Amino acid sequence: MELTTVKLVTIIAEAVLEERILHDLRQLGARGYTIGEVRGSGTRGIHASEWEGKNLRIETLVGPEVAEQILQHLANNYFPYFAVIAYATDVQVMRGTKFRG
Amino acid sequence: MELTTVKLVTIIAEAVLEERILHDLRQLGARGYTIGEVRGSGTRGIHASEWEGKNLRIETLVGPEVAEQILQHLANNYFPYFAVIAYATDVQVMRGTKFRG
Amino acid sequence: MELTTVKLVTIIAEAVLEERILHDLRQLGARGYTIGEVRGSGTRGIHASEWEGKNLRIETLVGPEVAEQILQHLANNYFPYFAVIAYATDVQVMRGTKFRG
Amino acid sequence: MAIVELVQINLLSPMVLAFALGIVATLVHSDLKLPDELYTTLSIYLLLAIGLKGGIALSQTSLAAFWAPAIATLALGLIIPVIAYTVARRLGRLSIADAAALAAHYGSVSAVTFAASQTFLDTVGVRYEGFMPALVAILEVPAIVIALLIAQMAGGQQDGDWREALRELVTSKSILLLVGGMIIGWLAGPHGGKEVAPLFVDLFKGALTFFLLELGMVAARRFRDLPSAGWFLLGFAIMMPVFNGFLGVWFGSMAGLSLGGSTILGVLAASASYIAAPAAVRIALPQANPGFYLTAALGITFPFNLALGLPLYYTLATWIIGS
Amino acid sequence: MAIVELVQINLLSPMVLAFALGIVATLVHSDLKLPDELYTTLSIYLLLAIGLKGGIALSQTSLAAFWAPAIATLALGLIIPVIAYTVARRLGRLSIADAAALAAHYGSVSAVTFAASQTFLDTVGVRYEGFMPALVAILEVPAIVIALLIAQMAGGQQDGDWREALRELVTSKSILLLVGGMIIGWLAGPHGGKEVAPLFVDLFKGALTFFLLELGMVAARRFRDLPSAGWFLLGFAIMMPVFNGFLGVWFGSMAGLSLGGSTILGVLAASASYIAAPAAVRIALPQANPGFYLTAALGITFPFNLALGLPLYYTLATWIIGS
Amino acid sequence: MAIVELVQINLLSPMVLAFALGIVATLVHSDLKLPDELYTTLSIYLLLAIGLKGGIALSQTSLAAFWAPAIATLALGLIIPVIAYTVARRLGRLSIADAAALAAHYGSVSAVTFAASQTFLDTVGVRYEGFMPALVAILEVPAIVIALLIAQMAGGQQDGDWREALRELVTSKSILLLVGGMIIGWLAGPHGGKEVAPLFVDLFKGALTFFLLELGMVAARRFRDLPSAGWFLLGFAIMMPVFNGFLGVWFGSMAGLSLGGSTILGVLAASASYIAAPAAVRIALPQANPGFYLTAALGITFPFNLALGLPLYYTLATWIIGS
Ligand SMILES: Nc1ncnc2c1ncn2[C@@H]1O[C@H](COP(=O)(O)O)[C@@H](O)[C@H]1O
Ligand SMILES: Nc1ncnc2c1ncn2[C@@H]1O[C@H](COP(=O)(O)O)[C@@H](O)[C@H]1O
Ligand SMILES: Nc1ncnc2c1ncn2[C@@H]1O[C@H](COP(=O)(O)O)[C@@H](O)[C@H]1O
Ligand code: NA
Ligand code: NA
Ligand code: NA
Repeated sequence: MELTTVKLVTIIAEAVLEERILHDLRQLGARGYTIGEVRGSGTRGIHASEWEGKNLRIETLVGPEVAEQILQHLANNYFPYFAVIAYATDVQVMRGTKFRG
Repeated sequence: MELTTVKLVTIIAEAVLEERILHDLRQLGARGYTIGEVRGSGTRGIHASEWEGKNLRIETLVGPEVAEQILQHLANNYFPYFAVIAYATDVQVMRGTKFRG
Repeated sequence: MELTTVKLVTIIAEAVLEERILHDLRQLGARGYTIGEVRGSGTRGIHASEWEGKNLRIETLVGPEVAEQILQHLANNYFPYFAVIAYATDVQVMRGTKFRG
Repeated sequence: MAIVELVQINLLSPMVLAFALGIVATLVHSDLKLPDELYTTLSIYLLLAIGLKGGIALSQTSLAAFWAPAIATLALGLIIPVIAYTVARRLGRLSIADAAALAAHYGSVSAVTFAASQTFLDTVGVRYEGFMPALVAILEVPAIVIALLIAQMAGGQQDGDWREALRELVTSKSILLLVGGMIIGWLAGPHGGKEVAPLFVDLFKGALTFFLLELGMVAARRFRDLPSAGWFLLGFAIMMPVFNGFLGVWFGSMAGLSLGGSTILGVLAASASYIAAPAAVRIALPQANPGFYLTAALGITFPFNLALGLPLYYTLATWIIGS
Repeated sequence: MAIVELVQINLLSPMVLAFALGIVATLVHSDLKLPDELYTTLSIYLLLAIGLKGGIALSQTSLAAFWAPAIATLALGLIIPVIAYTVARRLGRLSIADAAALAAHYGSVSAVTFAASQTFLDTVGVRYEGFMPALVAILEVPAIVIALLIAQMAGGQQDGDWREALRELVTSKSILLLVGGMIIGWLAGPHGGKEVAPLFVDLFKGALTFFLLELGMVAARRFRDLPSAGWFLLGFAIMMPVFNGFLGVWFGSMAGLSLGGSTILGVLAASASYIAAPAAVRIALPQANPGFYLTAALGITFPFNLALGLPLYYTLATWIIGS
Repeated sequence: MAIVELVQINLLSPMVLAFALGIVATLVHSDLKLPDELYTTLSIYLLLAIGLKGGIALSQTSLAAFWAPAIATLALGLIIPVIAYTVARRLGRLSIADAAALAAHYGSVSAVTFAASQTFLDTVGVRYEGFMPALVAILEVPAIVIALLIAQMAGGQQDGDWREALRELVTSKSILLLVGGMIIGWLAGPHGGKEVAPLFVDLFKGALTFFLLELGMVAARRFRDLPSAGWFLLGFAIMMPVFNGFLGVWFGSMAGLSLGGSTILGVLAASASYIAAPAAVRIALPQANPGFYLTAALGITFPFNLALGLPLYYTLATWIIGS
């Protein structure tokens, strides 16, 4: 088996958004996700999650086009009002088809 | 000190596999690891860990050959039956020798 | 909006260092950070955090120069005595200015 | 008792002192940090315990006396948000979203303030109706809905997802645990209740003390936003509860509630939600500034009610009803 | 008492009602979520408390009466998995791995079902031997080992790491806490026991209630797999416990256990493991489908035993032994 | 009572047995693992409960008898680290940093060992002054400061950030909860105390048992470092507590403490910190090897004090004071 390259998209978002973001990811074609609980701070002030103490770190492995769409979607629908950031990077996996589809 | 490039291998696996995977990583030449608790879902259905609510996110910094071997090993021994995914990416570190050996 | 590339610096450090490292990151020009709790082991023996069971995984998105400085700073001030590792990688983001400054 | 005396009794209760300790811990930058999981566990425990006790009480008390207070409570849930919104818009010149957000928080209710009021009355030795937790459940949701509708009509929130917000409201854990706990208590009755009393009754005040230690730290973290909040918010976060508290006591007395019951309804009206409301508002009114409504509800109103509000609303009740 | 009456008593206990509330929470997609750490803490607490109480009881009761029940229990642990495997293979036409996995789960035991049965008998007012927790420990492991051996011999699991699985079994936290707790209780005796009773005895039923709230949510999440599970699994997950329950009560009565003791041994035999077995099976029989054995043990058998099984096995015992 | 008898009583207490169970769990590589959040919660609970009980006691006892013991305790906090440092340097030939680190740990105090000593005396039926928790607070910080100063002067730690370390020391959660709890207990008094007693008093010993289960696992993990630690550390970790224990009992008796009070002061002096000290030392003396001081304090001294120290220091006290 040789390695293929897919995109790893990482999203840091306040916890209240979990369901909505996961729903959007499915819509945009992500086949799976991994969530970890984190905390942090950035340029924005406090956000509702803060006093509940949690942000979420959502990772999803997808093909390059889907990755692009996810970042676009987040920038349009979440960046304006929510404490959300996202970034993408290339990673090598076995069986890229599982994620690229 | 200047930067050298090593491989960061990330493994998402159900919690019951912790000991076995860490053992395998040592065997394959990894000098250390970092574990975070996560949850998630993918193409496979439920897995034993699910109702215990946890997956593990295991990261290890290694040289390129070792990285290749780890991915191969996981693909052969875990992918068939276990809820496990893994991916590798290049990262820059100081003192690559600590990880490359 | 098109994608720009910034550096993602990841630091694994024992929990007692949280305040000091975050302070240093601000000094060096980081605009934000994300922290997750992890555990792990490496070449060094035990460290104070171990029996408290926690390491921290600190991520910060910064410009390339700042990233370089952070890694240098950590190598000089923490590597000698503390259980700390750090690595940097390129990631694509929307609105790089938020992080690059 | 004179109000000074009541305030003193209240301030020297372990719960209020633990809240103060939490504030101190944050101000001196102590490394004290309660695990988030403990916070979640305690809030689940408190809501369930409140419901259980209420349900057991309901299983013994006739509901004849229940309808009037229920309607009075519902009325409060409809009126208060409208008043709060108008005040915030007219006097405070706040944006539609910020005003509606405040209306949602002050119209809804804080279960912990409710629990503290029960403990306060127990200490003072004043009895109250057993079905009060049912009123908490009744008061929690409507005000939030009203506030979101107002914002909706005022056209201030095309970005929010308010259907989603409503669905989450009625299935929110606070409602589920309160109502669920009441049903369990009502079905299990005093006998079944006795089996779980050591956990859900005997430990209640201790758990509340622990929880307030954490809330003190949370509230103190909001303090640093006070300067940026401005005078209006400060005034609003103190005057609004007092006004609502008076309204609650008054409605309660008219609905035939006892002295203790009217006091508690006053406390419910005066309290500002910080569990159900923030989550709902965050999703339905994202453009509302959390630094604004959280600071008001958690940073000012909650401490005020806990320290001075409880004795104050009780005194109001003694005036209106006469003890 | 008539069985209907017993069922009613059982269904109206806070524990069963909390389980139901957990199911509802999941079905209405509530945001209620107990922290995993609370779940872990409660399971550790329950196992340790069960062991402690058993150990203290052991320190007072003569062991003369213990051997016969111990052997009867061991026999159950050897027989049940063989029967379960055969049924699953012959009637269910399941793969070797899936059949062996079911055998491991139904041969082993659920400590929480055991705890619920004690509470049930306490409520009904039936006494039972103090050494029952020892039987839980005896019944937990053997069946899992047998099931893995069967799979091994049938050549169904060259991929699994069954030595590792065995090692982990005997050092598993449930065994360690049960046996460890018993030894502590046995050594500390009633006097030492009294010191920790407020935590490990008085709070037990409350903690169990809390735990069942979580288990209700877990079980309900398994419901969505029911359709795909098919009729055989549904039948198996209800008939197998009833059969095993009868077997347990029968063996118990023959071993000279009291009415209460025989009832509990019936419950132990009928219950399906969901702590020790899933972990062991996952490692030793990875190709067995967890959606299958978890759905059967957690989604069907556990609720069935909790709601109807307890009164049923008790009634069986009254028939066989006569109350 | 003969010391053998006391040791036996002590070893058979649920707390010590739970500690032993924790050790076993680690040695057999059990999958038992208490959530970190539970560990944190329990340590917060224990510190707060110790403070509360002390504060309530203080609110009733006259402080006249308090000053002498307070000064005696302070003296211990200044003398012990100097002795410990000298021993570690001269006899042990340790580096300045390692010697100072040990001095900080053995000069400071372990709140859990203190709690265990209270439980031990309760079991034996020996009474002690109510203000002992205040002495814990007094003894905790000074020794650490002294040790850091020694290292500073000896020029051993240009790398450390010792101002930061000091700031964190005085605001550390152990000090905050101990002192805060005492103030709360003192202000709320017996009446307010009664309200939270079910949580903070009745459950104390049970919670302590739970905590010691975890500490047993932690201590056992340190065992594997014992070989590399060498003979000096082993001797130091056992002889130093005995010497300090004697010193504590002696100072206590001179300060007019009762038999029980002197015993406890002995325990405080003998105990080695593993909450405040490690954190402070890690930051101020990074070049000190944690495998060294943690192994000594947690892996050797704590188990020694818990198992043998308590009865030993009590016996010393009976000799010096006479029961
Ligand atoms: N596309 C994906 N992106 C991120 N994480 C994934 C993805 N697919 C699977 N995972 C993670 O890997 C675990 C096992 O995946 P699976 O074997 O596909 O069920 C899931 O629980 C997720 O945590
Ligand atoms: N090769 C590695 N890969 C991933 N994480 C590592 C590695 N080496 C060390 N770490 C992490 O860094 C921490 C400190 O490492 P060390 O200073 O080598 O003990 C460990 O506890 C691990 O969490
Ligand atoms: N530069 C950054 N590096 C890493 N994480 C960040 C950065 N900026 C923001 N974040 C994360 O994104 C969340 C929201 O950021 P913000 O909207 O800027 O407040 C913060 O709570 C952080 O967890
Ligand atoms: Na209100
Ligand atoms: Na069984
Ligand atoms: Na000491």
